[in-house]
Amino acid sequence: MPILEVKSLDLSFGGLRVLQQVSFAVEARSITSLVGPNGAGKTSVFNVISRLLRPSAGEVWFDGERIDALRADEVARRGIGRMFQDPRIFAGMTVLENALSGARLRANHPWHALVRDRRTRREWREAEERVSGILDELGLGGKRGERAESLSFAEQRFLSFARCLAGEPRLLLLDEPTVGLDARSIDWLIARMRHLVAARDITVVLVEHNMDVVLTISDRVHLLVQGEVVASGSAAEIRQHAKMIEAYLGDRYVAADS
Amino acid sequence: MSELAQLVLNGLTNGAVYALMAVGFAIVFNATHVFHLAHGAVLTFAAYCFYLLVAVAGLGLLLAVPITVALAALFGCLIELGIYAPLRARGAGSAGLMIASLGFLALCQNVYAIIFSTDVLTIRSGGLAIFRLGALTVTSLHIADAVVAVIVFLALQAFLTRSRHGRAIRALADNPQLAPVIGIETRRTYVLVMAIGSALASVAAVLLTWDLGVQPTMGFLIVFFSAVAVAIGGHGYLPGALVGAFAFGVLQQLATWQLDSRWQGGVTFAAVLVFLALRPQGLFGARLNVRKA
Amino acid sequence: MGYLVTLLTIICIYTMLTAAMDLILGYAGLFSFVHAALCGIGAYSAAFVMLKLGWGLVPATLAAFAVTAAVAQATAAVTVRLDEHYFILGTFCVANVILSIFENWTDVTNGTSGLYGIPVASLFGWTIAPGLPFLGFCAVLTAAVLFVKWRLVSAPLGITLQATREDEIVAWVLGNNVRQVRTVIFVIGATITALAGVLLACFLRYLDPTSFDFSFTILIWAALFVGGSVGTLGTIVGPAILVLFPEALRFVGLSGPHVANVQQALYGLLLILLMMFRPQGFFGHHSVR
Amino acid sequence: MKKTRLWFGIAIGALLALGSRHPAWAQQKGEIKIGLSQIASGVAADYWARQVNKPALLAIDDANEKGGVNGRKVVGILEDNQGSATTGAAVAHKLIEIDKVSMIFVAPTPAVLATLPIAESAHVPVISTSISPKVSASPWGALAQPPADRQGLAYAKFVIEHKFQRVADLTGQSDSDTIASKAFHDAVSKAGIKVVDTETYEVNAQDFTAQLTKIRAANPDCLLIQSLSGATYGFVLKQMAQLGFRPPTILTYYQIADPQTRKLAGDLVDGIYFIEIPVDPEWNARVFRPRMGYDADGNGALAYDAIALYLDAYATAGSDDPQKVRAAMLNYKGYKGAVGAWGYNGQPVTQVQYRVARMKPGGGTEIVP
Repeated sequence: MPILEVKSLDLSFGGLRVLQQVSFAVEARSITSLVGPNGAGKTSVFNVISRLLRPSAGEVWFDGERIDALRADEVARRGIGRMFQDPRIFAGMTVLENALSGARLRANHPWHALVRDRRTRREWREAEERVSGILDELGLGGKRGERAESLSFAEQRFLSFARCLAGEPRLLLLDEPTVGLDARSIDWLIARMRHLVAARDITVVLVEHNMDVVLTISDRVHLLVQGEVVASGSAAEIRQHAKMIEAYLGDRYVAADS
Repeated sequence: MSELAQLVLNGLTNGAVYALMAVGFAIVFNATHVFHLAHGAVLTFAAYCFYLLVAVAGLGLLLAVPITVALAALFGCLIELGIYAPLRARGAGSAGLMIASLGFLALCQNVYAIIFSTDVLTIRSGGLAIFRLGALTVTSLHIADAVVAVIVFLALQAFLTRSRHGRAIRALADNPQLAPVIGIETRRTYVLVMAIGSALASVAAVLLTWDLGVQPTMGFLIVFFSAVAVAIGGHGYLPGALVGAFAFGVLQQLATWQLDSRWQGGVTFAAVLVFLALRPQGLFGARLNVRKA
Repeated sequence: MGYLVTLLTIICIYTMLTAAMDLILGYAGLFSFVHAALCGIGAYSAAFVMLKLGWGLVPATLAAFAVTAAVAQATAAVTVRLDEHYFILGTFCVANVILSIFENWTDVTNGTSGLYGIPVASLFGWTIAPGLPFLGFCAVLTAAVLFVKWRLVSAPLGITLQATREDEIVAWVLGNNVRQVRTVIFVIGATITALAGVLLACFLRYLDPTSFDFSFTILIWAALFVGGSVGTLGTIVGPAILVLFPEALRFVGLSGPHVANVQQALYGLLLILLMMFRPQGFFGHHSVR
Repeated sequence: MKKTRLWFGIAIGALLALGSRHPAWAQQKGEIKIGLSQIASGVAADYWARQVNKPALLAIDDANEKGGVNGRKVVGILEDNQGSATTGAAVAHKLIEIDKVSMIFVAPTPAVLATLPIAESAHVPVISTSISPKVSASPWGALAQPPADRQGLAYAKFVIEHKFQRVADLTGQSDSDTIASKAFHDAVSKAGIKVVDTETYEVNAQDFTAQLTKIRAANPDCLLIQSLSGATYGFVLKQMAQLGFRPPTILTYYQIADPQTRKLAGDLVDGIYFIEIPVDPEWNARVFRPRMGYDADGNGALAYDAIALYLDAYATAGSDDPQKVRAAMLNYKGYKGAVGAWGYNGQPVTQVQYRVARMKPGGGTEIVP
């Protein structure tokens, strides 16, 4: 059974149709990529799933529950984590605070923050340990007290990854996670995603321009052009398809394979 | 019945002055993303300039008005170059800019008070000639207010859609990140926007000074009123500011109709709140759930 | 001595208000223009029930909390949905409505004449005499407020609040109901301002609408930005500077019709310079951006 | 960071030291100190300086020129209370404890009411030119200005005597205007005169068109306009003309004679009636104008007289006991000053009565018999 199902999604802004009848399903514990030219609506699909945008029509189902009428925070609490194209870290806060901001704790409630019973304290301590562990793995362990704005771009991206993981999501929506990373970091990130899928039962949906990455890790790929899913299949099938479209429409419609 | 009609008419004439302020505020807010409270200081600056030119230097209106507009535009440019640009260069965002803007408003109000005293200075005494439309009355100045506001607005719209600089301003308002990519000189455009916004404020200042006179604190409430008008009209759509300003002017008057006028302020703002509760995006604003990344 | 005690009492009360503003503006990034008006609601509610219903200080304070929190909740319901700047305008409108009520609901507020003759504070039969005892009372409550505030923000709640301030969208997708978080902190902040209002009522023993106008809110903003947002020390130092500086000027022999104008012009200049060169204020941990 | 902290420590320490040590000049024996807790900032600052602070200080100068109070020098200490209760409280403490003043001359109402409890417990008399009846109710207070209800009754007397049938009033949202308005309403209603419309405006408003439109519709034969600011009268009269109406009779308060009004409204002020404190024109010409360059209005005259009468009475009290000085003041007879011969007549309220006057066409005012 698919963990995420997008059914006939329509989205329009003031007459401009951004998405048309977008449908696809994502199997649990898989890695799915959305590819397509700039402006095809890939990020909009993410925005609809994480409920930052309200779809004009269509449904989104996650783990057997319809989620397109929920609020963004409720969607997140169901277990959908979202990483943006820019790291969008909280610049003025420390690295540890940034990472911890992804954890949803009892101590976020004013009453528990004030009273701090044993359960609250334990949960808080455990979250700190867990988040510290994630930061260590991402190579940010030594910088947890530094202000996030002092990090390099790649570090900021890892930090936003850590922040996302702190919420213990079951589905990760990653918007171009490899942009601005060097080859070593990309390899590391790929390995990391595979590990998450295998060891932690996490499902990953990627928006990605780097075709090498897409080919390496995707179980399934959907090609979006002008707001429509024009092809779905394995990575290799889609690559062929994309080449055809490129030949037909000209290369400005398809991102370079880099 | 004529009472109600007169109230609406009063509101429209007051709305004209708000409109000039609100459109100036909106164009600065849209393009530079500064919550430009110092707009009130520009208004008062222009009013004192106009007062000095007419009452002290004895210039005619034909000379005094253009000079006032030019001086106000220059003042606006100086605010941009002396305060906003350096703040942006130091990494200030919207909050920092707004506080600095508020600080500048406070600074100016008090400097004006020290120079000119807190008394109302006036260049003209007595009432203006009136036209009677049945039971209704209106003055030539107030007709002029509304005509000037609409003409200035139409000219501004034409400038924004037709000219190269105007399109640059709109591009900056739509997408500040992309604008430099397509070859728009952000910093120069900011200065231009401040000049235009301040010129609009100076027209309001001329009308207010001619009608009522000038006082150091005159800018404080009116800048908030015009910002409220922008909120009523809806963010990011210039005609919205115009409509919002007229609507706010009329609302202020209608708040007294059939009600005790001591509640005028309370009723006016309660009505604005009810409106914002029902329509937080304003009359013409798009509901944007995602900020531009 | 009483003069110094008076100034310190005012500083205590302003510190409470600044601490509340730090929660609302410093941590949550909400530019509230209704702060002074909410303080006024607390003050008027307490004064009304003490004067006209003859209640004691404790029930009066609880009444002030309830009324202020309810008004703050209603305010938040309309305003937290608005974008950053429009929040200021929304709260500006609310403040106007509240001030109009202070001026016109004469049965409760006695209108522009104000409420006079508010009894000297007393707690469980013990009178808290004006002067040093009342200062002590204020100081204890201020310390309690600062402790509660520290306790709230040193927990993950503080991180969440700052997250909503830094990037609202990211805060949403991290699973925070941003509107609810903002509403909660706004109501908590308002409750603290209500306490400050009760103390102000007991201290002045007289209330009138002009005491709670916009200049008071702007004063508290200035106190916060001078002291520095996000932190405890700044919320004490900021008000202390803004209260003591003009009082110190009285002794330097500066006087004349324009001293106050010069002083307020300097405050304006100070705000600009702070934003330019020290956006975190003197002791803050957050640079206003 | 550390350095800033140290710097602040020193600054605050210095302030505290300054606050707790009495300045040397406060220790001088023989001086009589008068505290002036008044407005010296904000929208009203310039008017207040002209018509309250300077006249009050002039009274002190005059007393010193005449050799002081029984040979003792009088010192006036002016502090800005910003018109606010909070600052007013701080100023009251400062004047009482640090300057050790013998009396506080204070206005406006919020500052007065914050000052009263402090002065009462320190046993320092308070004289006020505000209109609040609370001042005269205090055992330490005295009102040098007629209270606001007396103002309202003066309006009513004029309306009743001239047999108007349909009166309307336009009132500022201030305590004095509200109290006066209420007294006026009660009195005229009792006399069977119909109040056809009552409108209120916010104190610093500049737009009165909504209120005036409604008054126009009510068509009164006499309109009472209350304001404490000449500029407000100017705006109201202009906007009334621009709405194309003018009630046959307009009655106002004496601030309409402020030069501001004529500057704004021109000859629209001609023929308007007002009630005024009976300022002696001869006194203005002899005492006030030569040194100040302008005339004192009712406020200025009362500020001068309140201080001058207090100092004259002080000389007769034969004691520095504040209660005795206050008693001497309330019972002092034979004072003649800015508002002519007046006194408190044993009551803590001035016996000065309003009189009616009219704006003369072309400038100046004339008393209406």
